[in-house]
Amino acid sequence: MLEWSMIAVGVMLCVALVLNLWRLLIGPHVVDRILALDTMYINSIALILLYGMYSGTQLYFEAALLIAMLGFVSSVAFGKYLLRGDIIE
Amino acid sequence: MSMHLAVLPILLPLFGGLFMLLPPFSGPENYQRRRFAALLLMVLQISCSVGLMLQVMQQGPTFYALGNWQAPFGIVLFADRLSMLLVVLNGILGLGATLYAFAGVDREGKYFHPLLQFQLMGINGAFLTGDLFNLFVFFEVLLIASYALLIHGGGKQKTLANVHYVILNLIGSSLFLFALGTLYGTTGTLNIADMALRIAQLSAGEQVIAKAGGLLLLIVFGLKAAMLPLHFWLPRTYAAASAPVAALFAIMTKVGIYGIFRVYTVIFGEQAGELANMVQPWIWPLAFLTIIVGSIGALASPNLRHLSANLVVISVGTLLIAFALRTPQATAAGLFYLVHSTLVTGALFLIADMVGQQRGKALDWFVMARKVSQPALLGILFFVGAMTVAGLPPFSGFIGKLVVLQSAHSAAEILWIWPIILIAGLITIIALSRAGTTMFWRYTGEGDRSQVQRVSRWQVSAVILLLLGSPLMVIFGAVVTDYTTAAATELHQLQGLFEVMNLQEATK
Amino acid sequence: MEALYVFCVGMLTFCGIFLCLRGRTFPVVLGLTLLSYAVNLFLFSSGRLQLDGAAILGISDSYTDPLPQALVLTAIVIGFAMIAFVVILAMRARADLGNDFVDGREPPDADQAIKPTRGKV
Amino acid sequence: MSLFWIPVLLLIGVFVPLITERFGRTACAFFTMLAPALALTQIATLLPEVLSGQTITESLAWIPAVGLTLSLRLDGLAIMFAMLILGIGLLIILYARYYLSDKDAMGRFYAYLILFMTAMLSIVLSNNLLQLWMAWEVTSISSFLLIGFWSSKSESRKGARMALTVTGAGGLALLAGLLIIADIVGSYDLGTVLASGNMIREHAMYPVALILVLLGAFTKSAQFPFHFWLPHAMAAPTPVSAYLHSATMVKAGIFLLARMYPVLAGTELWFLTVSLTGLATLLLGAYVALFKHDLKGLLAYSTISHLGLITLLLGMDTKLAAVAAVFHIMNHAIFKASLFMAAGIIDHESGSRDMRKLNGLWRYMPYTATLAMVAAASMAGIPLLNGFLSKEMFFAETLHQVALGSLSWMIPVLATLGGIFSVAYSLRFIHDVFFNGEPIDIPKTPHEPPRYMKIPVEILVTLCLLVGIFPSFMIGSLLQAASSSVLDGQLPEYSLSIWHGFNLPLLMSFIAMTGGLLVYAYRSRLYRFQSQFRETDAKLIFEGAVQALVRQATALHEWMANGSLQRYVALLLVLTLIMTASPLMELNSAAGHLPLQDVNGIEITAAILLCISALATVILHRQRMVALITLSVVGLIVSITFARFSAPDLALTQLAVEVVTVILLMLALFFLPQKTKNESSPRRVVRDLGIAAACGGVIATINYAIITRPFESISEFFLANSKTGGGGTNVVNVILVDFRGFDTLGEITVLGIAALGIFKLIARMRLAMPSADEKGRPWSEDRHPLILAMISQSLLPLALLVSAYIFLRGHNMPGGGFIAGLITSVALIQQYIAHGVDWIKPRIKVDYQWLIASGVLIAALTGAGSWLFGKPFLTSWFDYFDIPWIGEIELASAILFDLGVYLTVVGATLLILANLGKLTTRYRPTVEE
Amino acid sequence: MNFWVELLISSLLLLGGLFVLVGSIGLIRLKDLYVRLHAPTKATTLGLGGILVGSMVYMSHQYGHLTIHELLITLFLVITAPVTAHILAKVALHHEVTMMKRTRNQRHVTTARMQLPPEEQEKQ
Amino acid sequence: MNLRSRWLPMPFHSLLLLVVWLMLNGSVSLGHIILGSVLAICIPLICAPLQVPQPRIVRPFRAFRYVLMVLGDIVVANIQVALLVVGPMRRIKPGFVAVPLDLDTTLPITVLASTVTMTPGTVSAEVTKDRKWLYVHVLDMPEDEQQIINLIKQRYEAAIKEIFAC
Ligand code: NA
Ligand code: NA
Repeated sequence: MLEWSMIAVGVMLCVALVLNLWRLLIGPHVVDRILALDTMYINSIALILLYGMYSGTQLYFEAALLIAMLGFVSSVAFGKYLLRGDIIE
Repeated sequence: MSMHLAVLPILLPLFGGLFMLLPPFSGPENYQRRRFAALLLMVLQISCSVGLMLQVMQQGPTFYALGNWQAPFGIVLFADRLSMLLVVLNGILGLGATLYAFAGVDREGKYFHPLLQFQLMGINGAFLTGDLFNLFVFFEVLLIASYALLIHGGGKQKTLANVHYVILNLIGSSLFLFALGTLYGTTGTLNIADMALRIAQLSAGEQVIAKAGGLLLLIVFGLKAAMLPLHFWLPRTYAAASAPVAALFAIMTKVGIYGIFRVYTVIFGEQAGELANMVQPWIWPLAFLTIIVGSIGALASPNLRHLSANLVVISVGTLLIAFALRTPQATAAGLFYLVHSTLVTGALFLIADMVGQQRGKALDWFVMARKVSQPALLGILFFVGAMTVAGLPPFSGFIGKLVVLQSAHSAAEILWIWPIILIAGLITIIALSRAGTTMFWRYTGEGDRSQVQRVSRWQVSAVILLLLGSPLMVIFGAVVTDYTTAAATELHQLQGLFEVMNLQEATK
Repeated sequence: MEALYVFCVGMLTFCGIFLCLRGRTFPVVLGLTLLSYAVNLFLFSSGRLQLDGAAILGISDSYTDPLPQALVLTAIVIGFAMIAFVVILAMRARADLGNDFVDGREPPDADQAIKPTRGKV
Repeated sequence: MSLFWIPVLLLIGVFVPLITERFGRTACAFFTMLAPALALTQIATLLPEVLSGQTITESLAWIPAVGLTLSLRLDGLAIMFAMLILGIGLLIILYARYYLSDKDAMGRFYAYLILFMTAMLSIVLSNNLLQLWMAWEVTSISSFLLIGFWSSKSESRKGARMALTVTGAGGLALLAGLLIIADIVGSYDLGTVLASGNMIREHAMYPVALILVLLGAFTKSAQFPFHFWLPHAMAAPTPVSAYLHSATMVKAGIFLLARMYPVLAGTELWFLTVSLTGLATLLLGAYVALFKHDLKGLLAYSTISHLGLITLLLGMDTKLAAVAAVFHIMNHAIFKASLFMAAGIIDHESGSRDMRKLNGLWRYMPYTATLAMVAAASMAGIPLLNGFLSKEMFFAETLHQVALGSLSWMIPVLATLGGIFSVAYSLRFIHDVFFNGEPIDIPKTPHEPPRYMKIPVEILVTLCLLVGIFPSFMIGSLLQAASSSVLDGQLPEYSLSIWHGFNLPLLMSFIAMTGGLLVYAYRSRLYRFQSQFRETDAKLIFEGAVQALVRQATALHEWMANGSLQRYVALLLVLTLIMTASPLMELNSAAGHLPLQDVNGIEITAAILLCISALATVILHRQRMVALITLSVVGLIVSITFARFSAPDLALTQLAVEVVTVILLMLALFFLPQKTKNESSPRRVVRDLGIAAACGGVIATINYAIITRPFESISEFFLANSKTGGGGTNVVNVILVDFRGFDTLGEITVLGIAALGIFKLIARMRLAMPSADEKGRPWSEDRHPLILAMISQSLLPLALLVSAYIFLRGHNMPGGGFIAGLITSVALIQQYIAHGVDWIKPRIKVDYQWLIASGVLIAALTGAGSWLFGKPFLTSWFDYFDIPWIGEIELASAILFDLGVYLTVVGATLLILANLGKLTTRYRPTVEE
Repeated sequence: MNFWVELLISSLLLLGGLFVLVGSIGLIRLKDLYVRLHAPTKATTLGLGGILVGSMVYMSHQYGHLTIHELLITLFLVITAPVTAHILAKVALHHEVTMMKRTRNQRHVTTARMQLPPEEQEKQ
Repeated sequence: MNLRSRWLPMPFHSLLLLVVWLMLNGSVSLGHIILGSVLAICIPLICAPLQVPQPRIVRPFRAFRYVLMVLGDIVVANIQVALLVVGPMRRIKPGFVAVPLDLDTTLPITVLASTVTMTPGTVSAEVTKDRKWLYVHVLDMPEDEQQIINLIKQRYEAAIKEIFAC
C-alpha cells in the first residue's frame, strides 16, 4: 500500500512539476514565472522527501532544507529585482 | 625543510600572497612593505627552486606525496629536471615582473603583488603536479590570477582583451573537464604516471575513448599554448596587459607547451600501444600554421607589444615542432628554445613599455614620434632583445634556432622544418629592423627633455635580469644543453618515472 | 537510464555552446553556466551512475564512486568563481565600452536579416 | 693560445673607444687603433710560420651538444684576409678621425667598426662552421649599425634595413647549407670538412647545400641579382663604405667561396652557377657604374663589378683562375679602399659627390687628385699598377674556359667588354671630377684635406704602385700561401712578372683601354640611350616590396584575426569537433557491455524539465530576466539529479552555488540591457546550431560510451581508507579535505583570487544606474520592504545554525565547509537584500579581504602543521577522545582545514556581492592605492 | 510495517500530494496573477506539510526513534512562504499587472502601489 | 547593560536555536545539548548587530494558542481554496480590501501579514508607508467586504495585540 501510494504521490508531483514548468513558460508576466519557479522549489522539496522515504534514507533531508531556505532567497531576490532593479542597495 | 622542498615553490607564493592581503602588509599606505615582501619572496622562491633543481640534478627525479598518500591515490608533486627548469624560469620571470612593477605599475590598482604571487603559485603548481586533475586546479589558479592581473591598471583595451581571454579560457576549462571525465572514466585514475601504465592495458574500444579524451586535452593545452587556430586571443591580450604582467604571461603559453610535452610523452608516449604518439599527426600541420600565422602577425604588427606577442606565437610553433619530432634530442632542443624564448619575449614586453614611456602619445607604435630620451640605454636593450629573438648571434637565439634545426633529421623533416623556421627568422629580422629603426632612428625633433620621464632603475634591472639569459645561455651553453639533454632523456625514460613512484607495485 | 542521462548532458552542452556563440556578454554567461552544468554531469558520470549508494560509509552495501563527486565539487566551486568573474567582467565591459557586445562593438553582420530594407526616401 | 689573443684583443677593443671618447677625438682614435695594431703585430709574428705552408689551429670546447667549438685556423687564405682587415682597418680608423664631424658620436662609430672588425676576423680565422656562421651574422649586424649610423636620414635607415634583410636572408640560407654539409660530414670542424670534399660532392644533398651556401655568399658579396643593396649601403659614412662595402665585408662572400673551394668546387653545377653569376655581375656592375653621377655610386657599382670578376674567376675551371682570384682580392681591396677615401675627401672638402657639379678639382686639390688618379688607373687596369696584373691573369684565364661548351668563346669577349666599361668609368672618375671645367655651385670651396687624412690614401696608393711594379717581392709568398690554401696545396705554375710578351690577354687589355676611351669619349650618346630607360631605384622597389608584404600580411591578419570572439569560439569548437569526432569514428558502437538501468517516470519528468528549461533558456535568452528564471530551473534539476544518483554533497553544493550565481547575474543584469533584439542572421544561427548540436552529440556519445563500459578505479582505496586513514565516513568529504586536500586548497585559492579580481573590476567601474525599468516604469519607492526586512532578521540566526550544523557534520555526513560557507553567505546576502548596504555597512565590521586571506591561510597552515611532525604537507591527523558524560568525540585536523574553506567562501562571496551592491551607493569602491 | 501506520503515512502522503497537485493546477487554471498567487502559497505549502508529516512518521517508524527535523522545513516554509507571496504581490501591484475585470475595489491598486492609505484617493 | 542582555540578548531566539539544533541532530544527548547551547548563545551574539529590537512576546501561551489556531485555519480553509481551484472558475470573485491597522511595530505587522497570507483566501499585498493600512487581495470576496476586514481584525490582529501587548 505504502509503495503504491508513494508511486501515486510521485506521479502527482511529476504532474505538478510539469504544470509549473508550463506556467513558467507561458508567463505571461515575469511574476507568474517567478511564482512558478517558487512553486517548483516547493514541489521539488516534496519530491526529495518522497525519494528519501522511497529509498529509506535521511541523506537528502539537508537538500530539502536547503531548497526551502535558498528558494526563498532566490524568489525574494527576483522580486526585489523587479521592484527596485538594484537588489542590494 | 629540504625534505619539503618540492612543495615550497607552490606554498611560498601562496603564503606570501596571503600575508600581503593581511595587516601589516595590506592597505594602500603599506605598499613599501609589500614591495619588500615581494622581493624577499621572489628571492626565497628562486633559492628554493634552485635548491630543488640542484637536488634533482644530483639525486634524480623526486616526488612529494601530499597528505602522505602514495601515488596513485593521493596527489603527488613530481620534480624532475624538466619541471624544475620551468619552475626556476618562472621564478626568474616573476622576479623580473616584480622588479619592473616597483617603478609604479604595482600602484595602478589593488592586489598587484598578491595576484602576481598567486599566478606564480599556479604556474609552479602546473609544472610540479603529477596529477591530471590537480593540473586542472592549478591551471585555474593561474588563469584566474591572470584574468585579474590582465585588468590591472584599467582601460578599454584591457577590458576587451580580457573578455575574449576569459570566455575562451572558460570554454577551454570546460573542455579540460570533459577530457578529465573521459580519461578517468576509461582509466580509473588521475595520476599521470599511473594513467600511462593503465592506458596500454585498455581494450580497443576503451582506447578509442581515451584517445578522444587525449585529443580534447590537446585542445586545452593548445589553447593555453596559443596553437593555431586557438591563438587568436594572444596578441591582443598580451598587447593590452601591463608590461610586467605581459612579461609574466610570456611563460603562460609555456604552461600549455609543458602540458603537451609531459602528457603526450608520458601518457600517450611510446609505451601506450595503439595510442602511442597519437597527437603528432595533428601537431605537425598546426605547428607549421602557427609559425606561418605568427610570422604574418609579426609583419602586420603596428606596435612593439603586438610584435612581441606574435613572436610568442612563432616561438610556440617552433616548440610544437620540437615536440612533434618526438626524439629526446628534439625535446632537449625544445627546452633550450623554450627557456631562451620565454626570457627574451618577456624582456621585449618590458622594453616596449619603457620605450612607450618616452615617446609620448606614440607609445611603442611604429610611427614617427619624439625621440626617446635615453636612446643609448633603451637602444642597447632593444637591440640585444631583438637580436636574441631573431636568432642572430652572438645571443642565445641562434643556439635556440640551431638546436631545433639540428634535431630535424629525415629529409622530409628537413624539407618542411628548415624553410619554415628560417623564413620565420627572416621575417622576424625584417619586422624587428623596421620596428627598431622606426622607434629609435625616426623622430621629430629632440623632444622636450624636461618633461620626459627617465626609466627607473627598477625597470632597467628587471629588463637586464631577463636579458641576461641571452648572453649567459651562449657563454654557458654547454651547461644548459647538458641540462636540457638530461631533462629530455629523463622525460622520455618512463620506466624511471614508474619506479620513482613505486607504481607497478601499487597497481598490482 | 544511461541514454536519458547522456541525452540531457548532450542537450545541456548543445544549449550551452549555442549561447556561447552569441554576440553579447549576457547570453554567453548563460551559455557558460549551462555548459558548466553539462561538464559537471559529465564528469560526475565518469564514475558510472549508481542509485542508492551514496559514499557515506555504513549506510549501504555498495557505494558509488566517490572520487568523481569530489572532483565535481571542486569543479563546481571553480566554475562558480569563474562565472562570477566573467559576470562582473561583462558589467565592466559594458561600463568601459558602452555596450555589451563581446567584441566591444556591434558585429558587422548584425541585423542583416531582421532589419527591414529601408523604404525609399 | 697565440691565435685566440687576436679576436679577444679586438673584442676588448670594442669598448676602448666608448671609454676613451671623453679624452678627445685624436686620443680616441689613437686608443682605438691599439687593439687592431696589437692584433696585427700578433699576426705578423705568425706570418713566417704560415708562409712556410703551415696551418695553425687552436680550439677550445664550447657547446659540444650543438657542435660549436671555439676553433681558430690560420692558413694562407686566412692570414691574407686578416692582414687586409687589420691593415686597412687601421688606416680607416685614422681616416675616420678626420672624416667624422664633431657632432658624430665617434666612440660609438669606432665601437661598431671594431665590432665589425672582430666579426670579420672571426670569419676568416674560423675553423668551425657554426662559429664561422656566427661571425658572418655579426658582420651583417654591424654593417646594419654602420649604414644606419646617420640614423636621422631616411636613406640611411632604409639602406641599413635593406642590407640587413638581404644579407640576413643569405645568412639563413648559409646556415642551412652549412648544417647540411656538417650533417654529411658528421662534423662542424672545418679541417674535417675540407678533407671530405669527395664525400660532400658525391652526396645527394650536395646540390642543395651548394645552392644554399652560394646564396649566402652571393648576397653578402652583392652578386647579381642580389647586388641591389650595396649601392644603398653607401648611405653609410665613407670610411664605412671604404672598409665594409668595398675592401672587407663584401669580400666575406668571396672568402667563403674561396674557403669552401676545395669542398664545393669541381662540379659542373659550381662552375656554371658561380661563373655565370660572376660574369653577369661583372658586366652589370661595370655598365651601370658608368651612369652613376654620384661619386660613391660609381665606386659602389665598380665594386659590384669587381666582386663579379673575382666570383667569375673562382667559378672558372682552372687552378690559375683561383690564384688570380686571390690576387685580385688583394688588389681590389687596396685600390678601392683608397678610391673611396679619396671620394670621401672630395665630399668632405667640397660638400658634394655629384659628378655633374664637381669639375676641375685638380686646381684645388692637386695632391689628392694625383692619389685618386693613380688608384683609378689601377682600377682601370693600367700597367705598372697592381690592378693591371690581376686583370691580365683574369683575361688569360677567360681564354681557357670550356664551361659553356661551344659558347665558351663568349666568356673572353664579355670579359673584355667588362674591361671596356671599367676603363670608361675609371676615366670618368678622373676626368669628370678633376678636369672638365669648373665646379658648379658646390657648397664649399674645395681644398686639400688635413695632413693625416691623406696618409691612409698615400699608403694604399703606394702599395698599388709597389705591388704593380714589384709583385713577387711584395706579395709573392703571401699569394702563394693563400692560393695554396684555396687549392688545397696543389698550386699551378704561375708568374707574377709584369711583362709576359705580346699575347692575347695583352691584346684584350689593349682593346679594353681603347674601347674604354672611345666609350667615354662618346658617352653622351650612351647617356641618351640609357636615359630612355626609367631609372629604377632598388631602394624604392625594395621598400615597396616590403611594404606590400606588410600590407598583405596586415590584410591577411585582419581577415583572420578580425577581433570577433564568436569566430574564435567557433574555430575552437570546430577544431574540438574534428579532433574528437575522428577517434569516435573508429569506435564500432557507442554502447558498451554494462547492463542498462531502468528508467522511471520521475526521471523522465526531470529530464523533460531539464531539457525544456535549458532550451527555454536558449530561446528566451534575449529576455534576460526570463532566461535567468529558466536557468534556475535547470540548476534545480541538476542538483536533484545529483541527489538521485547518490551524491548528496553535490546536490547541496549545486543548490547553494546556483542561488548565489543567479543573484550575481541579477546584480549584473541591472546594469545591462534587459532585452535585446534578434541580432543573428539566419545563416549564423544555422551555423551555430550546427556546431552546438554536433558538440552536444559528440559529448553525449563519449559520455554514453564511458558509462556503459566497466572500469577499474582507484576509488576502492578511498572507500577502504576513508574511516581508518581519514577519520571520516563521508568519503567525498574525506577526499576533499584529506586525500585530495591539495585540490581543495587550490580551489579555495581560486575562489579567493576571483573575489580579489572582481573587486579590481568593480573598483574602477563607472556605470550609469538605470532610473527606470525596461518599460520606462520608475522603480518602486519601497527600498526595503518592511516585512522582508523583519523576516530576514529572524531567519538569520536560524540560517547560521543550519550552517554550523552542515559544517560540523561534513566529515561524516553530507555537508562541509564549502556548503556551510555558502549558506552563511546567502543568509548574509539576504540581509543585504533586505536592509541595503547603508544599513549593513556600519553593522558588519569584517573586512572580507582579510576573511578570505585568513581562510586560505588557515587551510594552508593546517596543511603545513604536519611539517612539525615530519610528515608531508597536508598530512591529516585525527583522534577519538572519550569524555565523561558526553561520550566519544572526534577531533580532526580536517575540521580546521574545512574552517579555512568556510571562511574563504564567506569572505569571497560577500566581497563580491557586497561590493557589487556598493556600486550604486555612496560606498562605491573607488580607485585605490 | 503496521497496517495502521502504513495507512496513516499513505493517507498523509496522498493528501499532501493532492494538495501539491491542486496548487499547481491552480497555478494553471486561475485567471489572473493575483488569484494565482493564492494557489501555491497555500495549497502547495499545505501539501508539502502533509508530505513532511508523512515523512516524519515514516522515518520515526523506520528508525525506531522520533525524527522531527522535518518540522524544521515546515518552520522555514511557514515563515518564508507568506513573505514570498507578499513580495510577489507587491511586484504585481508595482507592475500594474492586469487583473480579472470582475476584481472588486480595483481602485485600491493605485494607492496600494504607492503605499498610500486608501482615503487619499477618495478625497481627490 | 545588564549581564543577561549582554550575553543573552535574545533568550527566546536562543531557546529556539537550541531546540532546532536538537531537532536537526535528532538527538538529546548531553554532548548535543552542550554544543547546541554554545551555538544558541554564540549565534545571537554574532547576529546581534543585525537585529533591530522588537517587542517581546509577553504572553507565550497565548502565542502558542494563536499558532495552533492559525494552523487549524490553514488546514480548514485550504480545503476551501482547493475546491475553488478545481471548481468552475466563474465562481471566483476576487477583490482588494484595505484593512486599517492598529498595530504599528514591525514584528506584529509582519506576523499579521504573514498570517493573512497563510490563511486561505487572502494575500497581504502591501502595507502603507504610515503602517496604518494593510492591503489584502481576497480570492473569494463576500458581498460585504467589511466581513473580511472584521475577520482579520478580530480573529488575528486582536490576538497579536494581546501576544505582544501593544
Ligand atoms: Na546596490
Ligand atoms: Na663632373
